[in-house]
Amino acid sequence: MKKLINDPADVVTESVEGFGLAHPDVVHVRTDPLYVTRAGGPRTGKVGLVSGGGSGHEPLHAGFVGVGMLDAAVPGAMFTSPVPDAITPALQAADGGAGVVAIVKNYTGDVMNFELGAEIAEAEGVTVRTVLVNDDVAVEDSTWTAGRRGVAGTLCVEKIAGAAAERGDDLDAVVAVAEKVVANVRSMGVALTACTVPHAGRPSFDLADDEIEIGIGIHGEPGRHRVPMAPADAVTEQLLTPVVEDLRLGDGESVLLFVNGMGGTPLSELYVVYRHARRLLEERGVTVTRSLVGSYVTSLEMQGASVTVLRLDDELTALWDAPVRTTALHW
Amino acid sequence: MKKLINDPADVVTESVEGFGLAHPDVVHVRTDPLYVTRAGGPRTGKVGLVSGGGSGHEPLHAGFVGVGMLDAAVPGAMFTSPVPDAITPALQAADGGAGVVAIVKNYTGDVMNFELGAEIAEAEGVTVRTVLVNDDVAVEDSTWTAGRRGVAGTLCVEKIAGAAAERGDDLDAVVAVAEKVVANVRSMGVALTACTVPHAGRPSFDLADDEIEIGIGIHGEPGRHRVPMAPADAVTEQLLTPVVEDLRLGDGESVLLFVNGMGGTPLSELYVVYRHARRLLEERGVTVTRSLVGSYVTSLEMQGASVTVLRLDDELTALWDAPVRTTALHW
Amino acid sequence: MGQDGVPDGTAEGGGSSVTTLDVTWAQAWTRAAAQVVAEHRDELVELDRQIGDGDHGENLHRGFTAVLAKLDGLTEPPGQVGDVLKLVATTLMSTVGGAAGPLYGTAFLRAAKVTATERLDAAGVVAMLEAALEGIVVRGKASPGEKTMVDAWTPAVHAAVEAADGGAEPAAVLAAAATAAEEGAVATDPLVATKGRASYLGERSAGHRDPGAASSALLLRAAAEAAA
Amino acid sequence: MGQDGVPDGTAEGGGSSVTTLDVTWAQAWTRAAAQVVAEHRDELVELDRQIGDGDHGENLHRGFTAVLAKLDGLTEPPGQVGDVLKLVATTLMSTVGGAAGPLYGTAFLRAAKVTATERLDAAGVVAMLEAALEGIVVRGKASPGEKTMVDAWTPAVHAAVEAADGGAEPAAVLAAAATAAEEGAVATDPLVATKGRASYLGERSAGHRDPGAASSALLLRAAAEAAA
Ligand SMILES: Nc1ncnc2c1ncn2[C@@H]1O[C@H](COP(=O)(O)OP(=O)(O)O)[C@@H](O)[C@H]1O
Ligand SMILES: Nc1ncnc2c1ncn2[C@@H]1O[C@H](COP(=O)(O)OP(=O)(O)O)[C@@H](O)[C@H]1O
Ligand SMILES: [Mg+2]
Ligand SMILES: [Mg+2]
Ligand SMILES: [Mg+2]
Ligand SMILES: [Mg+2]
Repeated sequence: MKKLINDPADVVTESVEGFGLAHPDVVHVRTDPLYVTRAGGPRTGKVGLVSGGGSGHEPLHAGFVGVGMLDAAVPGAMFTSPVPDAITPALQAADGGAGVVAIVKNYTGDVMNFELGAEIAEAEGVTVRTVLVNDDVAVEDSTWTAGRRGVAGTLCVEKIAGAAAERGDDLDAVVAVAEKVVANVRSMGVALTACTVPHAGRPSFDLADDEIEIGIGIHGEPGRHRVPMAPADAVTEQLLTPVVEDLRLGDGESVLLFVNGMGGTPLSELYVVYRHARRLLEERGVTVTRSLVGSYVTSLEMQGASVTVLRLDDELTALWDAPVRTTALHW
Repeated sequence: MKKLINDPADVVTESVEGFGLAHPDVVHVRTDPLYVTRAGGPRTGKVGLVSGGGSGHEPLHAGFVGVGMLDAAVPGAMFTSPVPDAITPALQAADGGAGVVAIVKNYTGDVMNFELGAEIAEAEGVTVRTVLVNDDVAVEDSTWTAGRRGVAGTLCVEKIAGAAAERGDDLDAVVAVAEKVVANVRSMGVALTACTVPHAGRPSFDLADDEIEIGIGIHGEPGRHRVPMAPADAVTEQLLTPVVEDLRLGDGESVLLFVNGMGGTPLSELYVVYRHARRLLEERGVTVTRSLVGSYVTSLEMQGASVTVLRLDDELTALWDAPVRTTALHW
Repeated sequence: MGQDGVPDGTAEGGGSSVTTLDVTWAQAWTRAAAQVVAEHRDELVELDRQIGDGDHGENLHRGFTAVLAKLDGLTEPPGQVGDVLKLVATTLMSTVGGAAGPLYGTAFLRAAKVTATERLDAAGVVAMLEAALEGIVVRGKASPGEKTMVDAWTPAVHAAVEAADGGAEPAAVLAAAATAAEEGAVATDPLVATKGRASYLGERSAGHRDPGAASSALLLRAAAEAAA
Repeated sequence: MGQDGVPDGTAEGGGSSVTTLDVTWAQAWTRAAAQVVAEHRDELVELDRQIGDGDHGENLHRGFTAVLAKLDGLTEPPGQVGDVLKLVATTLMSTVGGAAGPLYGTAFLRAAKVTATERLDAAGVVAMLEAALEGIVVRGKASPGEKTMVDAWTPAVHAAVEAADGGAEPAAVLAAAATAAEEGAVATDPLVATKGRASYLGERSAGHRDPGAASSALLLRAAAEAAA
């Protein structure tokens, strides 16, 4: 394992400190407990937006703190949900008096820690509503699993709910639009290589040189099945098809197509995937009206990609287009 | 070698096609020969800005085409300078009648191909001026080398010259400001792992598990020396010190600090490097007034980073801050 | 070590000498737990790497390191067993994160509530274990057989009840619980996970031991050894 | 193959039969060059991987593949040797890229300029080689000893001049040039590069063969064999 880190125990704190130093105009970093807020603090009367989760997925979530997106982010240890002690003050810091929406990726640990953190914040007088993101179609949503995971679709929820909060929607409305995004966004990922968590010191799973893992999450968890390496177009089809089918996308619909890199994938490869995913959508009569390509929801240095499709209507499109000024998304 | 590509011979074209499909509002892609222009074409009376070079460094250069930066980019084959046949039409397409500046990274191949491409464009009536970028302090600038290479500092030249062109500077003035950036920007990189060029199918150099390569370029070339793996702070110091010394940075000066990922490095690690580089600068009395952290000038999936420092004055700061609307840099 | 050892003055029943566990035992347990977690950190990481995200050992190690620091920093010795367990609970809750943080945090918090006393007899130990399991179930909503730490705690509670009913002393109750937890952890091997991160693997989760069940067995064995 | 073979009707000098190379030879050379480049593609990539960026073999292979397609697509047979060389020049220039594209492009372009004729005698071959070297030097500004393709072409030209001066026929002139180029390529092994990408390696470039010198030797051997 070779990483540009010092002590594995310090990597998250040092990294977030560096992040704060680099972007004082956008974010403010608090340590002990560690969380990140929008520079300038909460806007009175605006619904606050908070997210968080294990570190190792950068720029998610701290990179999405800023005007038009999150008010605060809580980075946990590497791949480990943050603790209530950090979640509670972040929720409080995001409160402009109009309540706070916590956007939580659906993992047992995140759900439980946010539940506890919200409980305490509510006791302190903050109204907290939670929206669970569960866009990963690799996981069956059934009594046989902890439910589908939240992966790259989380970015779409944060962006669009952030725009709704920014334009002045009230708590119910922000929750409603966030849930609308959750209901209409699906993702599926593939790993070409595993990643190595600093404290573990070895890859999170073993993959032969001619194998890829379909249906991986973003925590270095193994996926649903292992298949032989194939050309990008074939892999893309394996990712896109279940997404489209789960969404029951039909002829004439409009979508956002988001091809996300897992951290160690060259941008050029993501555009190769995008090209074919777009063709496959067009062949089904689906129009791609918005696009995002890049490594936004990552799994350390893992090589691989995920394909996310969000069904768009006029409202979601307008909110997606609304200005955003964070370190990782900016328009 | 596992990559999200189809035939290695098609990866550049397919990737750039995908890029064009994803961002029709920002860029326009022409194939055969392959080059990328700003959507909407050249602005009459504005000095045109063109860059290009081998592919595999994405988002450089096509990701920097757009308002406030480049008018056209010419992607060569992987790590291979583009041919005059593509350079010439790109120069022509960027010409708004006020002449074109070609920003060329100082590699033998790029220099010669741009020389040939410019010659033909000039014969067709386009005034072309060339600015060579050679910010890599890993290479001695002497008669014993082909001269220093152009690496991540290229982004600074393109951004700032782009802003100067956008505000209406004439050809001489744009060349002058570009050369001012070149004179004041220096970089140094480290590789933790090598990258694999698709057609080669094996890593560009071999590096043991406990070794890193200091002074690497962005083409998978080996570096100047190989040292044992060390903590991030120690590695950062090995990158920053020669940069600062070559710039003869003194107490009280202001700089832009740019920590660049080589493609396969988690963003979190780049911020760890940034944090220490900033401290080291501050210890020398140098103030970091502008920052950029991310994987902008890459070497496929190589793990590693480079540190770039640009000495700033009011003019360069204002040009850096000027609006830019490209797919990879946007503010 | 840590066991009171003094026959309870008000011992009832058929002449058996009855011992109780006190706050010294609770501290000894905590220290022993921190030690086994440190010793088995890599093993727990490896189990979690197989069917999870490879952080379980690291998370618990971070948590128990913080617990030790808290314990060492106490200016006044804790008066009741529950005081120690509450310190463990809140510290784990605020330092472990992941799934295990809230689960163990809630377990110890519930256990602390029923141990607001200076001494635990066998029934007290049973009540403590039952409360802990209840906390895990309330928080995580898992049933037995879902390949989670519940599969270590459920048989542990069962065995503890049985031992106490049979007249065993606190130390023996804990020993029975630890043994049952160890067997329970081993028994998770063939299970297909339906809760927690391992559930994403579906059938592929079978053939691996649940890391939380494994760590639970370690914690219960530490409790028993601190009482022995 | 491709050699004219017909004694030149106007042969001068001491009764030796003089042969010339014609446009058939030029085409044969081109095809032979494309073939050796394809055969040695991986070897050239590997040499370039050692001290460069690992694309030299790939770039030349792409270029010569395009050259073959152009040659096959010709509707009229080329009339002069220079016509073939010019086709090679422009195609390489517009498809190879990197350093080698402009260098070989300019070499073949200059060579084409001095071979605007139907037949080349020994002096013509020498002039062609000299023009090629001149093109490489004009474009790349390297001197001998800098570990570049110049280190293959310089001794090649030298040997060609010597052979021609000694009365060798065109085929023998080319053979002498090819042998010298091969020796020149081998002789780059110990050199420290001061031009091109390998110069970034400084001392570490020693101990490796220059890929451009190696490919130059291959191209010259193909020329000789096409004439043999
Ligand atoms: N719903 C649940 N109920 C009980 N235990 C659970 C539940 N979900 C997960 N666990 C336990 O948590 C353990 C994983 O803990 P840990 O690795 O710290 O958390 P994470 O999965 O967030 O990385 C599992 O091995 C399992 O025993
Ligand atoms: N200035 C120069 N003059 C002559 N030959 C050169 C020069 N620079 C490089 N070369 C030749 O070019 C070869 C490399 O070609 P190639 O790999 O295609 O280009 P690049 O270095 O751009 O990847 C070197 O091996 C060397 O022989
Ligand atoms: Mg975890
Ligand atoms: Mg090259
Ligand atoms: Mg885990
Ligand atoms: Mg090369």
